[in-house]
Amino acid sequence: MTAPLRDMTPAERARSTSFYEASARTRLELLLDAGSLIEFIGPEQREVSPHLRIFDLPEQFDDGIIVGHGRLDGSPAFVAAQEGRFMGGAFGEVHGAKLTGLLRAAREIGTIPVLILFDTGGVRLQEANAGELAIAEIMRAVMEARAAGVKVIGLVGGRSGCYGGGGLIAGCCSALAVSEFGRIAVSGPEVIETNRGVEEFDSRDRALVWRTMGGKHRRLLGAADLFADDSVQDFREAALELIGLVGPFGLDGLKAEQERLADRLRRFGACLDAVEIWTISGIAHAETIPELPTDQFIALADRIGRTSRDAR
Amino acid sequence: MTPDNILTALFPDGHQVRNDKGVLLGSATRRSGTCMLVLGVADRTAVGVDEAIRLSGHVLGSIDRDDGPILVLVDSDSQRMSKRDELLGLNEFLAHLAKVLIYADMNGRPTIGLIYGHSAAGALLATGLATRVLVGLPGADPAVMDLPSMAKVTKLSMEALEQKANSTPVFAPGLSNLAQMGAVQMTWNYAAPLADQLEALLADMPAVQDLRDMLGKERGGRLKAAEIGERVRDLALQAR
Amino acid sequence: MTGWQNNRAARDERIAAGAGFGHGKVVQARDATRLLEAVIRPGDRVCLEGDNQKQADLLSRALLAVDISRVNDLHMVQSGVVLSEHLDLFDRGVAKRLDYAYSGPQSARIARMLFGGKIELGAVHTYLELFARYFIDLTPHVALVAAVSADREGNLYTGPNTEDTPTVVEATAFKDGVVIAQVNEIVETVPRVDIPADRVHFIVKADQPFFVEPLFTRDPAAITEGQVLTAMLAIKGIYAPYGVQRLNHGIGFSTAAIELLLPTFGERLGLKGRIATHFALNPHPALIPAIESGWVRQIHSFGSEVGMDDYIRARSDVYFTGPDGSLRSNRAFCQAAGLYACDMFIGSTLQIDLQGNSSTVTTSRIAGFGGAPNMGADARGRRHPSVPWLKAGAEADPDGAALLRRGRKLVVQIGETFGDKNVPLFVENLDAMELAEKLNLELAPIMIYGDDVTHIVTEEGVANLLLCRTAQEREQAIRGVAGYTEVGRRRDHGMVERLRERGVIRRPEDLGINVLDADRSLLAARSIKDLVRWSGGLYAPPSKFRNW
Amino acid sequence: MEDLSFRHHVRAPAGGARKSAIVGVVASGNLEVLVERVLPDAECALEIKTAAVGFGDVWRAVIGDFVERYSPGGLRFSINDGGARPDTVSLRLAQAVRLIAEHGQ
Repeated sequence: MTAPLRDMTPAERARSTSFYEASARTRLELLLDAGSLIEFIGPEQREVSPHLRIFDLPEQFDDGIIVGHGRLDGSPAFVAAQEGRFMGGAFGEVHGAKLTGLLRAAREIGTIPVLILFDTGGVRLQEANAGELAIAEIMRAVMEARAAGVKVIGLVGGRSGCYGGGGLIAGCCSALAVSEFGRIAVSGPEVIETNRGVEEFDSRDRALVWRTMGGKHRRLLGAADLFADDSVQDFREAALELIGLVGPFGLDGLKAEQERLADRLRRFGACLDAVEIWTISGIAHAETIPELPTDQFIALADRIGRTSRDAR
Repeated sequence: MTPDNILTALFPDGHQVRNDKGVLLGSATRRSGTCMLVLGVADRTAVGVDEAIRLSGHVLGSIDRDDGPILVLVDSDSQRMSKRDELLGLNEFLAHLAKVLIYADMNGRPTIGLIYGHSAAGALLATGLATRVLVGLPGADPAVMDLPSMAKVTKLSMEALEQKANSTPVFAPGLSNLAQMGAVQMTWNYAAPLADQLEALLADMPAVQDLRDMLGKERGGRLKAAEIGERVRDLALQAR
Repeated sequence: MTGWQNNRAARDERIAAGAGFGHGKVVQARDATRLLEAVIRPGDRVCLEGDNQKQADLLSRALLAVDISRVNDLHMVQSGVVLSEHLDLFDRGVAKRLDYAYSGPQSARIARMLFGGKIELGAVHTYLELFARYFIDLTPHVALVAAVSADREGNLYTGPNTEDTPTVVEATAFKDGVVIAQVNEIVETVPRVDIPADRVHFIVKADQPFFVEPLFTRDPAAITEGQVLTAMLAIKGIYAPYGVQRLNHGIGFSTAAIELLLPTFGERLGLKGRIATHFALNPHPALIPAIESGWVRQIHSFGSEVGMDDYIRARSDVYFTGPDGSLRSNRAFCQAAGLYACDMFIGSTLQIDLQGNSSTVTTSRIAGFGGAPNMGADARGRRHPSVPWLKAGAEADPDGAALLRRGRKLVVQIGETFGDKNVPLFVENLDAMELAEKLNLELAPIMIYGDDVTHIVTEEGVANLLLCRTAQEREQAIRGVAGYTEVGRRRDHGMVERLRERGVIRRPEDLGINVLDADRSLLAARSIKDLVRWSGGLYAPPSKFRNW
Repeated sequence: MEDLSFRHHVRAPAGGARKSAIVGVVASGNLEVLVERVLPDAECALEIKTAAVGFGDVWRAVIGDFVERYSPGGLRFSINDGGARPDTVSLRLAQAVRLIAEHGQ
């Protein structure tokens, strides 16, 4: 489960480093070819949020996101990684603009894929309007980049999950890889509980949270294309695989997505719990899914075969 | 304002827009006699999976026809905050709606959002903020996050928050704040016919390019976004 | 009235009064309150089983609902005051006087009620001390206990969380008291007999299983680098040199870190088999990797832990299990084991003063003692030798005659110099002193007395108090590991350096530990999921600890 | 928030040739340390922005010990602190010195 980190090759380190636990910097350092990351507007530039001071809150020099350029198996890639521990990885003005700028450049170039390592609770409250708008701009920039032929790959497995507008951006990506710990949703568990009551959703029932929003459910639904084990190396391999798999974006993909989602509503719209959905999907003993080891789960998900490839 | 009033004022020559449980779907005839696709959310309805799929379906269904520009009317709640919606993947449904609108806009079907009531969070992202031009009507009250909820999370008093809101448009609800940020490009008024204002906009649509960060800078609401975005873009273009 | 069997007659009368409410011994849950009204007399000593973990919650609610003209002014003698109902009894006037040991979740409210005079306090005890008094001067008239199942005769199966039940029933049933048990189910045959039927007078079937709180689960994901460092210092600076094999661990994150470092850091130091082989300990999930790696030979437990049942069942070489295969815990025996058969206690606390006294009491919270004072005390009645015990004794009294020199139990306080919200661990004066003055107590609630403490470990190093020869040295040794707290910053630098030269204080570098190596990657498991994997899927953590 | 700044004369320059390094993250009980090799060899400076107000004396003590122990000559440390404990601060500072001494840009 663990080993000392000294005297290891980068791949061994990446294999033994939990994606969930690692910092955004460590994730990028180990995800990309060793030493290949070039960061844009790094922390030494001190481009901090101009808004946190109003609330007497501490700033972070990179505003909670690292954007840059690196190499994956020798090929160029643009990367963005959110730091889920700084303000829950939330989108603020500077944080969001860094990703927008990266996506705009990718669009102009057209051939270099973009990896987004999501780790976010959504909009940063203290700059809610700027954060919301940043997300809108990112969604637009993702779609413009994809239309220009860029593959935009989302990786979800951080501690803050991928919530709020982050969930919408993830929905705009060409493909997603998610780990068991990853969560993708719009409203967070506490938000649902606050609005609908604990009977509707008990946010402290973490098994419920994960089977409603967690990586396994998202993979089985076809919302995510690949299921990665929780190591940076697994995410690296997933990213490489997805870059190879993603096809061009166009109207056909959107029409297929409309059908894919409509079909999901028809089949599962009356289900009250994920276990029902999994059962209808033909999984025997669906209630054991959360306990299933990774390799068996991947085999099962591949057999069920639900994917959003060419339909997003 | 009711959606009926607004539709009548926008399209005096008639429209076929139906309001089915808060979801507006249809089309309308412009002053010029040409057609315009209309969709939207009315009556402060929450946008969940059921609403989103119908809205996106309406746009996709028209995409091979030339139904003209697309108008998205907005008076919604936030996204529907329920177990069922999240279980079914609300993020994909909302993203899909936004994608469809963005795709249409990029492919010869200019999109205009018109917010005349409320909206918030994920619902606003999937509707008004996914259009090329978002227009506000007087009385609209979009709120990314309402102040009472903010007070709870930030542990600040409402008074303290309201005071801070006076000095910055960056967090507090309201049309004028969103306008200052560059999210709402213009606000129409009821003094002139809405139909004329719509025609004027359509006659002079900005290019298919996201200029909201520039606008936010011009209006003094977002001083950083455009510059940061531009710097990253330049660095990235040099780095390859 | 003269006679020598009055109590037995009174007991028989109580049973007869209650007999009308059931079929045989079995009483419906809805009749529980009427049963209690019939059986309990005003002023009775009542043990309402509130253990560290298991709670007779249905009987608590039933007792709270009694007609107070019939049942009042009770004297509650129970180890745990844990449920809000336990204190509601005093608010309502059902109960008046209290002798107890532990009040974790109710610590703030119990403090308010003590200040407000709502509760007449007998004393706050340690578990073993309260159990002892059950047999001398606090024997219950009525015991309300909790079990997993019962048969119709009244044989009880207490399951993995046996905890206090045998002790409570022993004291009550054999001294003319009445025993009422709430059970989750009534079965034909119980899986094993934990309490024989002739000691049980009534059984109430609860509509919901009794409440058990997972108190001993520490999520490895929450262990900090500082805690890893402190744990490394403890292993290399104390476990290794003394060769501590028989021990008890506290429940904090620092000791969880130790448990998770055994198969990694400990293995590298070549300590496997030489330390940490026999435990008096609840089934801590954090110990799973060490067990699976072959470190641990035997564990006896006070209680169980939620989610550990299948794992324990499958590892009966390590745990104590019954003929049914499930854990048999017993708080009284395990406390005795911790006191007499262990060479070391290591645990954390909230405050340590300059004499080394420690306390978990703050002026607004009275958490009680639980078992720590018995674990963390030198057993003066101990007579068997062991290497660590003798070595500690020799360090304390190097000039004494070896054959007459008592050994010493290693009592180790471990913690970070600053706790939650930057509250310092080290203080000039314990809050417990202020509390004692306010409440007019004859004794301040000290968890572990300074003269029992042998070592203090913080991220700053290990202070060996056994080697201190004067009160002044002791104070400076404590200040010397108190870091940047006020207490630490006011140390005598010269004296602290001299203590370091003598090995009284050992810094990380003195132990050959590089602070920068204290990395979470050293932990054998870094998440609850890792623990599940280590257990081969046998550990089933409660939902609140999952992130899958 | 409170701003603190410290400047020390040191006996020797820090090791390594890297220009800058960053460790940690700004979160409750945590901090980030950005270290840059921008000062003369015999000097070091620390600029701190902390969410915990009123701990100047503790910072002074922590930094005094750190400078004495590591002699980080030539380095400027910029710290954003989310209210970390002194031991965490010491650890991050030491990590920063180690990282800037490693090979790399």
